[in-house]
Amino acid sequence: MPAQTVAQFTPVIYMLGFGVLASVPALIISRLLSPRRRYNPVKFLPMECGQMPTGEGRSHFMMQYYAYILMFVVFDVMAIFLYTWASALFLIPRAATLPIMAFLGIMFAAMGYALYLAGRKGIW
Amino acid sequence: MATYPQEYRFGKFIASIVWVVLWIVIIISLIGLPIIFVILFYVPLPPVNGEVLTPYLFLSMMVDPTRTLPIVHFIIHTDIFKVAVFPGFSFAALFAAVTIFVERKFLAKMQLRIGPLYCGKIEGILQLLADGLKLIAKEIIIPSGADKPIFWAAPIAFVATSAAVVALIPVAPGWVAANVNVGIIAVFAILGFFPLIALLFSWASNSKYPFIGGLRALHQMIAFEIPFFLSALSAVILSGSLNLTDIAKAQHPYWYIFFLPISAFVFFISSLAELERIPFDLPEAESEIVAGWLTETSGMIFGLIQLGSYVKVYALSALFVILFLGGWAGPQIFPKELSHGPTAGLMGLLTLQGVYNGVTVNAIFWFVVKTFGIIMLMLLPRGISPRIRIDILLHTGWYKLIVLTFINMFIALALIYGGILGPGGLLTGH
Amino acid sequence: MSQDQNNKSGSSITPSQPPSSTPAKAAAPPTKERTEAPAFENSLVSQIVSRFGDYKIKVAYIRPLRIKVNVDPTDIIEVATFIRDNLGFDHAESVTGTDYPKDNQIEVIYQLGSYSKDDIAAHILSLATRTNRDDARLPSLTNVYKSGEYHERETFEMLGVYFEGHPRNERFLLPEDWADLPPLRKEFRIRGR
Amino acid sequence: MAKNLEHQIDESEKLGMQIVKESEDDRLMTLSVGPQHPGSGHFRFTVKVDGDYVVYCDPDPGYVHRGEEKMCEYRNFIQNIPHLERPVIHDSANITYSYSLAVEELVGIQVPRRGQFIRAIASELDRQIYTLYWLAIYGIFLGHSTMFMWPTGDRELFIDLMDALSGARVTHAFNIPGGVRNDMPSGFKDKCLRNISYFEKRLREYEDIFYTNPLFIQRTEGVGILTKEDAIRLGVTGSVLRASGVPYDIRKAEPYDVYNEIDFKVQYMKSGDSLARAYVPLLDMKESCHIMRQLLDKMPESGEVRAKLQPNPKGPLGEAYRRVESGRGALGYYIVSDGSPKPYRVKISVGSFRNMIALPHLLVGSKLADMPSVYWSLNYWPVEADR
Repeated sequence: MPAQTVAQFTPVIYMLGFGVLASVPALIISRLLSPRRRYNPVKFLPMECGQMPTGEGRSHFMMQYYAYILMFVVFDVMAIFLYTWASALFLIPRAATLPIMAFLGIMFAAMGYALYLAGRKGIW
Repeated sequence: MATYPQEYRFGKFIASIVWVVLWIVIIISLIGLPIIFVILFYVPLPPVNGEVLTPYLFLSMMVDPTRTLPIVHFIIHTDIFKVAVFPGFSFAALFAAVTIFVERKFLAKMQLRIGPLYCGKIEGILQLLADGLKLIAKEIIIPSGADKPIFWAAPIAFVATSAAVVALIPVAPGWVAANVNVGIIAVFAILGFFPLIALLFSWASNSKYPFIGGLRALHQMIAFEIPFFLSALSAVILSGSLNLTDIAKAQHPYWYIFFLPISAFVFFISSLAELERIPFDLPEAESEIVAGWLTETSGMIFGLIQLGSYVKVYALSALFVILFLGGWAGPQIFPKELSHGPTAGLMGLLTLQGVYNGVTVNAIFWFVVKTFGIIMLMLLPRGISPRIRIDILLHTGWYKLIVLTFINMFIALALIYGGILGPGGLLTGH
Repeated sequence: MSQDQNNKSGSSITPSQPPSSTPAKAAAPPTKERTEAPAFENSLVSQIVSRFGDYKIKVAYIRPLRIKVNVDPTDIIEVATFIRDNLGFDHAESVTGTDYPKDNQIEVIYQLGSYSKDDIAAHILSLATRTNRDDARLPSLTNVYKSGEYHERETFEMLGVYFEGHPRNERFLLPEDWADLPPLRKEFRIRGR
Repeated sequence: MAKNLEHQIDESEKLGMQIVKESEDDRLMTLSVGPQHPGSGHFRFTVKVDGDYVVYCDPDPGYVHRGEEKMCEYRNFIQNIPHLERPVIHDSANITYSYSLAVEELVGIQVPRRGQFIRAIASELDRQIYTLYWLAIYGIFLGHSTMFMWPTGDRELFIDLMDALSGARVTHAFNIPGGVRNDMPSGFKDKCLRNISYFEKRLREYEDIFYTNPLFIQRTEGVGILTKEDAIRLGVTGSVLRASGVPYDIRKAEPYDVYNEIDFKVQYMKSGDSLARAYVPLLDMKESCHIMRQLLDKMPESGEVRAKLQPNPKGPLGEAYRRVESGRGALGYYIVSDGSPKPYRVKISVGSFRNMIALPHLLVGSKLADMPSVYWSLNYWPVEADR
């Protein structure tokens, strides 16, 4: 069974490989065809709208919406759990839906609180 | 220095064609055929149609082209063909190219413009080729301080990842590169790579605007990942399977869009956000952060990322068709067989005897038509909508779309437990 | 709007009085007719004059809709505050400098207008002051007329008038490496002219 | 607490580690918007962002400064016209209109009545051309590409009219001291009326596709609110002022030429946000169509269009300050004459330069994504501000 599952995924790996095979020549041909004029170092500066770049390109940057990212970490797992339940829905008894509803209720309460926190300003 | 064209004569033109044909015949007969013979003698080939492919059989194929059809039949059922050509990469890339061209013309018509006109004489049909040539001939500039390996690898990874999504999409019964039992989860797993690539690329380019754009891409995809997941969940509940082919087959009499319109709407909106198309193109918002995470791309790096994103457009609209529009289902408009009785020679080749399958062709036709319709719908917001703002976007994703998906999930559950759908339901097909 | 606008409809108005000391080479041709200074404008000016007295306020001209008064740099903040608070001229339309090398002076004019009062919406009160050309310094009116901030900064750059109390007496429109005279001074010549 | 932290830092440095002290400034990222930015034009402003919020903004104009004021001192009154229209080539009738008024006041000439009407028509046409261009760019700044294409295309209606009137599509140097350069061609009135009624239909379509779009309203409503008090204090002008609830229009406040015979309303809104600043130009365009109809209607059928002017007029000793309402607000010329054929000093007081002061005021505290919608709603034309 595990070997069969792996075999199912081999075309995906082939496809990844084929994507690489199709795109690498494009870059190589482009490298061969295109001019290479490297005498002007200003050309290789990072974009700063025509100005000399100031400050770091990679810096500590705080978007105010990290709360959503933390929520995502929790709810992604929940979503996967719901998938396993949904795919087995016809096989399990109907009474088994109730715990799922209870689980969803707990998650909704947690999510409501998290959204309330995320909506508040000044904590990030 | 001006050069004057030589005097044009039709006879010279004909003569040049004759010369070219002559040279081709000579080269094939003196070089091509011996090489094929050598290959056929020394390389063992799989038996086709009960016969081993030998030079004699090959020669007989030249006399009777119908004899090549078993070979064609063999080839198109190999994994390599499926990956490289038909449901796989080339098909998706062709779809992407058509999408780009149609988008330009369609948008132009919407904006009372003409669009590409000159390149290729007929409505600028070769414009894409010209653009591709231009991109290939452009210098790739890597900003100083950039992380070079990642900078080179990111566009390749982008194309490869979107191709990997395509591998999971069934186009017709049996026509899928990878028929995976957990297909829909695999699709979402692969789609999860895209924010990673965007973030890596923006971090690697050592510039401020890509950095902000990458962060925005991350936030956007995260905000819409959950609605995206959960809207597909309703289709899984109704069909009871994670396999995409099974989900498509399960909607035999009635498409799921009739039961799950809210889910379909949420899925459509989320896939627009996933694709970074207007109105959700804020990772590339050009009036705020120059070009977002694509600011430092140049030449073919930009071209590959565009190719990847249009392949993604195809993949996600195909997914929409499979989940909600019944996949390839549609009235049979192609004849079951093109010819009756055995035909040989050129006629047999034209009717693709033994290869032609009316049902499959019909399925592919309807699939292409539906997918194209969804692609057109995806192009439409670009002409009628301004860009959304990030806080409104996050608010929409988390507060509205998730609630909507749950509403439709409960509707789906009610349909199952009310005995309308599901095994033995009122509306279940056979 | 009041009837003051009606006596002005694009008709030509000859200046009643030349600016106090324009560096004229030859005497200007005498004005043909003298229009009477209108009553409303006169009342505005008399308010200022009665508050500060003749020795502080020198009225340059009073025309329909246009008033120009000259003050000393030391009094300008006081006068401007009075004009803003009591007369209702609430914003500066522009701040202009004119260079008079003959007098060795630079004149800075604040063109003041009003949005909030309807009866003086059409009027422009020009508040002019003069400073020495060699060491051009003036008190800034930024605190009275915030709207003049960028105009003052431009005047600093173009004429070299240092505004004391202005938050940024800095380069504004000219190139970053500008190392020449302030370009609107008369001794700055355009190349080729 | 702080001592403890310093102690920890010392200890860790002994061990060879580094602790990066985060100050308030480290959080900020300085972004340069312009001059090579799809959302700036020939203009630059530096913003510092703390996450998604702008905490500092510093405008830096001057990338297209051409010294128009200095150039004026080297040319005589008539020679100045063609180069003075360069700052706003779309709105060149208005920018020369104000100059003509000031020169007429100095030189002392009366414009014939038909000339007054024709140059008012020209200025209204150019106002439409400018405002459509502005609207097009506002559309693309918000990511609405159709709204970029439609007004750009519809500008042609008025550009064609201007072409028929003056012989040039843009930069026509049509309004000159003493009147207009040439008379109106025959059939102009019918064509103008036809184009205006078509354009009014199009304006309703703009409202349908752009102004009533929920995403557009979400992005602009309540964004960058300029209160009435602030608008007056900062001395902004034009549509920005009228969007803040001050019904001030030079055409009404100080009517020049024939505007006191025209019946029109000053369009204004009270909310003072980006939505109002985007709406007021649309209302202005509608009102401008109304004005143009009246101008065409009331115009005398024949007559002189230009007053006789000396070939090289000398200004008398004196000064003049005249202003008109341009597409971007009050546009004033302050001209000092010393009796020679050349002006002694010309100062152009333009709406864009006056509106620029509101940019830092509005941008600080708003989101980075609001930057284009606030910036371009200020009706700021970088070339005009630089002069």
